[in-house]
Amino acid sequence: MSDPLIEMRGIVKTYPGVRALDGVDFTLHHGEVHALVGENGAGKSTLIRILTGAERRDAGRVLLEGSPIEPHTPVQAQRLGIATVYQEVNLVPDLSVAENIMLGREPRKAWGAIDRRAMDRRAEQVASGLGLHVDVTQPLRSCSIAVQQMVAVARAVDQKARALVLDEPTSSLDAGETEQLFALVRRLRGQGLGIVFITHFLEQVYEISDRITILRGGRCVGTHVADDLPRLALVSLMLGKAAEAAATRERGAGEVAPTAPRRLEARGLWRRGAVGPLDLTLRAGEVLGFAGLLGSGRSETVRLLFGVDVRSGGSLVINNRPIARHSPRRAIAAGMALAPEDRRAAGLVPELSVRENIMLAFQGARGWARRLGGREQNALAAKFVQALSISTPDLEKPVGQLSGGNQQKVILARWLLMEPGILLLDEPTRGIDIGAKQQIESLVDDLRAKGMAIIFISGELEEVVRVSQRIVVLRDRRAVAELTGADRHVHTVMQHIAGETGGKHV
Amino acid sequence: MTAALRRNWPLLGTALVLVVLYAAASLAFPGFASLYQFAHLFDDNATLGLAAVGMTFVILSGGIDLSVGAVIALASMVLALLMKDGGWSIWAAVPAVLAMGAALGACMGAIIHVFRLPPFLVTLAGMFLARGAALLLTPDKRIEMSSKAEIESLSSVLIQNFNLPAMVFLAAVALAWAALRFTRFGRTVYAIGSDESAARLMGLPTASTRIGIYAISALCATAGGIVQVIGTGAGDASAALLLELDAIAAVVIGGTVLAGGRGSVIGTLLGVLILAIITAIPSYHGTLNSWWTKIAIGLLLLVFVLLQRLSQRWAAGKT
Amino acid sequence: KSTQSAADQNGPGKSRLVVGFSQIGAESSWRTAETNSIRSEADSRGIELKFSDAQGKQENQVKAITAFIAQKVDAIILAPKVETGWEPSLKAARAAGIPVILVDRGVQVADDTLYATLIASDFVAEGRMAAEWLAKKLEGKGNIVELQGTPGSAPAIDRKKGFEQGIAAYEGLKITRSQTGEFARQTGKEVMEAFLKSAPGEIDAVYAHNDDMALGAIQAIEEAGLRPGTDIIVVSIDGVRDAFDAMVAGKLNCTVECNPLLGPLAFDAVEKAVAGETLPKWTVVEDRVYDQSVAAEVIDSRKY
Amino acid sequence: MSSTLRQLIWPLAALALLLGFNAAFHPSFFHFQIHDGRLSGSIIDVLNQGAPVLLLALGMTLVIGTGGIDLSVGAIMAVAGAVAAAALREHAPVALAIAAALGAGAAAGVWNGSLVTLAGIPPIIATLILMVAGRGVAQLITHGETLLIKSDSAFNVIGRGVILGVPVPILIFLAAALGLSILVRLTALGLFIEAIGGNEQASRYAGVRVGPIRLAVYLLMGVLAAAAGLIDAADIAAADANNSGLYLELDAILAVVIGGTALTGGRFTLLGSIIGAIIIQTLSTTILSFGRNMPVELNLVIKAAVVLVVCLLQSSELRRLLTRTWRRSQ
Ligand SMILES: Nc1ncnc2c1ncn2[C@@H]1O[C@H](COP(=O)(O)OP(=O)(O)OP(=O)(O)O)[C@@H](O)[C@H]1O
Ligand SMILES: Nc1ncnc2c1ncn2[C@@H]1O[C@H](COP(=O)(O)OP(=O)(O)OP(=O)(O)O)[C@@H](O)[C@H]1O
Ligand SMILES: [Mg+2]
Ligand SMILES: [Mg+2]
Repeated sequence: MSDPLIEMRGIVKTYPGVRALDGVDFTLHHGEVHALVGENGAGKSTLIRILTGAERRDAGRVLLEGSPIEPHTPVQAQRLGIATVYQEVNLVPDLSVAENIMLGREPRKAWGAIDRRAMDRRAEQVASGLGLHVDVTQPLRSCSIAVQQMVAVARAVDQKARALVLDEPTSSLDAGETEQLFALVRRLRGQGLGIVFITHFLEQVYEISDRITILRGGRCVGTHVADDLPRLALVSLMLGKAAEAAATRERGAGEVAPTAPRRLEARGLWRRGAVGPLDLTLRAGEVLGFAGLLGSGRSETVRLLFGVDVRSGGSLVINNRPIARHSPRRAIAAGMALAPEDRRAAGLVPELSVRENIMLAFQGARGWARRLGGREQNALAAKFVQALSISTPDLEKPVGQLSGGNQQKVILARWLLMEPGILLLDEPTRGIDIGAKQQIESLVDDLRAKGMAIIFISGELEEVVRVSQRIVVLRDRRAVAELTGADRHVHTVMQHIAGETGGKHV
Repeated sequence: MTAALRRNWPLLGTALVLVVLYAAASLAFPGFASLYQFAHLFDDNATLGLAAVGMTFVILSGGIDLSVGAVIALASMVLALLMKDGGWSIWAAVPAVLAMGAALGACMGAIIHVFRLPPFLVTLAGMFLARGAALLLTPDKRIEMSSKAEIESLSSVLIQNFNLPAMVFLAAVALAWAALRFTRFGRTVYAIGSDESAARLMGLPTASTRIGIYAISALCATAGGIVQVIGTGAGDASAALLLELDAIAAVVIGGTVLAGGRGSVIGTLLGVLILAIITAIPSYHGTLNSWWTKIAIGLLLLVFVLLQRLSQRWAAGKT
Repeated sequence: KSTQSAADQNGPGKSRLVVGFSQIGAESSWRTAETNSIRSEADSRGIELKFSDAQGKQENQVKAITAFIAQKVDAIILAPKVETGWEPSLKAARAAGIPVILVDRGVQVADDTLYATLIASDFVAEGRMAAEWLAKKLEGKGNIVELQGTPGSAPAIDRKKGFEQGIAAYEGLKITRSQTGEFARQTGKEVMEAFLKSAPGEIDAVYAHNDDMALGAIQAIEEAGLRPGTDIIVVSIDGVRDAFDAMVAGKLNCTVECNPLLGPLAFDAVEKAVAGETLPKWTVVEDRVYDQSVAAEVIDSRKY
Repeated sequence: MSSTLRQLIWPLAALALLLGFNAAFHPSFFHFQIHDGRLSGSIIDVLNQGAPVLLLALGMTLVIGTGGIDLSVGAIMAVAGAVAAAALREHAPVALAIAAALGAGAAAGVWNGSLVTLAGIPPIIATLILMVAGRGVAQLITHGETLLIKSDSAFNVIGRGVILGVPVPILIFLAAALGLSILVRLTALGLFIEAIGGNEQASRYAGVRVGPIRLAVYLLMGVLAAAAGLIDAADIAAADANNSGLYLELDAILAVVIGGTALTGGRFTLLGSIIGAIIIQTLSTTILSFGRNMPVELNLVIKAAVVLVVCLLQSSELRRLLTRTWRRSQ
């Protein structure tokens, strides 16, 4: 057998206070899709960053087709044939789509000037080859995240790569787009590329990958052929314990009594160019799920409810109090909380500590003059760090240095501390490992049982169905259906999302 | 077509304001619309214009360069010193001074890049250094050389009221435009300003580009200093005090976003002309005390920035 | 006459003279007095004055001259910030047939027909007068510290030169320290503080290139526990109102007047130049020495 | 606490180096004497003359903490001095003159803050407007002249007075520093400033009053700048609209950065900025006290070197590079 495409041996990487990788081995063959899975903070992204030269290893060897390589920068890795799409989209939003695909490899005229027309043409070809039909001259920032993600793949693919690394490429793609991407991945595999694929969606792992490597706590706990590894076994490898609960969770409890107090009521709520008009009622002790395709307006709806965006019309009543001029502060004062979808941009203050991030909203509501004492802060923060099992060495660690899942939990802690009557959760489980996901789901259940009213958004239909009593389906920025009781089936929801329900729209 | 229009809206807005300002001044003040005054908008502001062209690169990359005024002064002193005391010919002295300026800028760029220090600080240090060096060069802080025949012959070049400084300025604008639009270097400048870590991960040469950006800025400032010597026949260590702020204002008025990534050197040209008109108006008005001039410039800057904000919001609302 | 049409445009019906005045700035009370003198003189003669303040920058003065030429004014009064760099502007003015009258400082040009006349004090003479007064006061012996004006400016260079010429005759007089106080009160004070610290008890007199710096130095002396005017003699140049106040209070010993009231002289020159007369290249403004003995008498007659 | 100390170690080292230099070459630098019941000596001078920059640096720390910057503080100083002198000339009581000046500073701060928060103009441009126009306003008030304050006016105590042997400017600075430290750390203001500087959008989502806090910070800055302007005017018993506070904004910003607060906002340290300002003032005093052997312009060059060195020492990148070469050489 010929040399494997990539071989990593005994990779070690320590950050101040954390051993992110501890002697990890990883092998990628030609023409395989190799999934890399593990809980949040297991070290997946770190391993990838070392492979692609974005980070230096402390120890270990990396071999490319048998010969040792030492890429110091992503460029060097790229020259060696290792192309990467990073976890957070890494493109240049102000330049055009075409430039983002071609930057660094632009076709040039005889005297060195960039041939912009040829560049646009070439980019157009590459994009449409991947089934991406966009105006390549528009600035990337005017494209949706999904399109941006596809552009990133297009860029990587167009570089004569031998190995392609995809770090959570699907976390913001909808089913159709994911399928498109997978078709592309299969095609590339057929051409002999080795593909490393990182995701938290187990379905996708099984759908696309040939082999699976599992990381846990910075160590490699096994590499298996996908077909030989039952899901349950995979999950228990990831978690390090038998995790039957993950597979066997029951669908959420039944309907809420119509007599339960109304926590939130929206009538004809809309925002120009964004969502609505929308009628919505949310009662104490229920979880209302939002289902819909990417861009269907779920996030915009909760942003409108929380007062981040200004509404163009309609009325909103929170806890029986009509809200005229809305803002996040008013929403919070009325007992509402929002864990936003984009936690890096809208959730965390990365350089502040875990404690400070947890206390921020609480202190914000108290005002600047009434600072909570240091001891109380520590006690409260510690309580929630424990309750949500946030893994951090201490309360003073800058939150930016935690892994994605733990960051999400810090935001949840911030809001749970406020004991809100209404909790808006926008993709709280995105990019989060199975264990944490399960914790969050059962947390939602507990909170509901205690009488909280919750709106829950997730890209994963099964999850929405699992946790919600009622599901509102959004399509093209409007609510098109409301499903309760036995209608809450993945299949029914999908039919509504697809608009195949015989035209009876709500 | 409309998409292209919308994308270029900030630039069009600036152009519109410029036209309105020019028309209003021409109507209000006799003589303002003359070709003579028009040409001198470029002539008299060539040094500022050159500095602003260099500043455009820096701001597009998300940085800032506070050293340009001091570099102008240093360049003018060194040029005068080389020619007067060193007896160099202008054809030897100019390239030498340009090389010195570019090297100084490159050093700042390298420090900014390698040590990840904020440009504001590094160039502030550069400003102190260059200004200090210029002042220390001679006890008189000024080197007169108007009698030099070479300088005189250059300062009397005139084409249609446009003199050499104006031509150098316009040539720099044209070069910068082409460089930003049609070279990899130029596109990398935008990429760095838009998202530096992305640019790095995309394999773009961020180090050499960043160094190049600051070298270009200092190079333009140096050219500004040379042009100043040609225009005034002297090296002046206290020339161009705080000129960097005018240059930044011109770039921002020209629609280039301070955060980087968006803007153009054409906008900068328009911005320089707007500032030029604003500073010319008091001489036409003729009764403003200096304090009123300062207040008026401040207010005009305010009005301008507010208009620009409004137009940005309007454009954002449209998309 | 070529300027006739422009004058018609500017003044409806009658042909008022239009004169552009490019002033350096308003950095000292001396300069403000000069500005006011020129403005009020223009008013009283019915001349329309286009006033432009360059805020201390030669670039702005060049722009102002451009604007004056484009407006086709009848004459330009220029108080040049520095001596060089005026050739292109002056040539353009001459090409447009506009005479230029320089006030308070000269320019260096190869061709002195580029300007009509210079109306200014003799800075070298001022420095010399200050030196002579001080030599007499100190009886030819003592350590002097000097607060220089803005480096490179004509008054700073000439007042230093004149003073050095003046004390050269006295072997006992020495300038022990000399540093720039930028013509500013605060800087003058700071530099004087440093002088007092570094050479305590060794300073007999202060020579300041302008009154503002002298007033700063006086405060520094007082804060060091000494009596200005008695323990340390203070001499300066300009003769602004504040200086006379300080002399009456006994804190300043002497100031050499540098007359800023150039308005009448300037507009006499303007009118002659517009009429086509030739003028002397330098109209010297007469300056006087004032000391404590006369300060109280003349203080009420001071206009600035 | 130890992390604060680690943050301050390099600025402190730079200050120690500077003082060491003085000790070696200029021993009288450390002499103290009591003169007419007034403590004097170079160290006292540093603090006394540095009081305006120290006050500016305090405010600038907060402004930079929110991710902003204020270029207009020098101009605000000039306005405040002019207002006070003009009021005194109209025979206003001293207290009223001071209040008017501080009020003018507050108004200037609100102006800046409004441009930043309400109009959304980037701080560097928003404050550039007042930097240009403010000096004009000051000149408008003084009519371009240097407005004298009667040398026996009680007002001048602010600049020259002595209480218990300590010059009043130093006392004003100490009071401001103490007051501000309390305000920032014993209330939640510090947390909010750091949150806004760290991530404005997230702060807004968390219900922090971003606008009012920004505004308050610029207002505080304005008042502190006015106080600095009052000291400056009282020091020379005159309001000099042209020169008061000229270029001091740059010194203040430098002080903050040398002290270890990042220009990008977020984490800030008042103590660091104080050390930074003292470093800057010590530099000028050192050079001035060397007299004619050292041209004043050298100050600029040395300042440049200090800025670079301190920033480099604080740069984690340099430390990374150094450890790597060190490890390689092993
Ligand atoms: N720059 C850094 N500084 C300090 N610690 C870091 C840094 N980057 C990562 N870590 C730590 O290294 C560990 C591994 O992080 P990594 O990002 O590789 O996890 P991951 O498996 O990709 O998780 P996720 O699924 O949440 O993305 C985590 O404990 C994280 O806190
Ligand atoms: N694929 C897409 N094509 C075009 N526009 C899109 C796309 N995806 C998102 N958008 C735009 O982004 C806006 C925000 O969508 P929003 O985030 O509310 O949707 P969502 O249902 O919450 O999706 P997500 O799953 O990403 O959170 C939409 O109004 C839409 O204009
Ligand atoms: Mg990751
Ligand atoms: Mg969403």
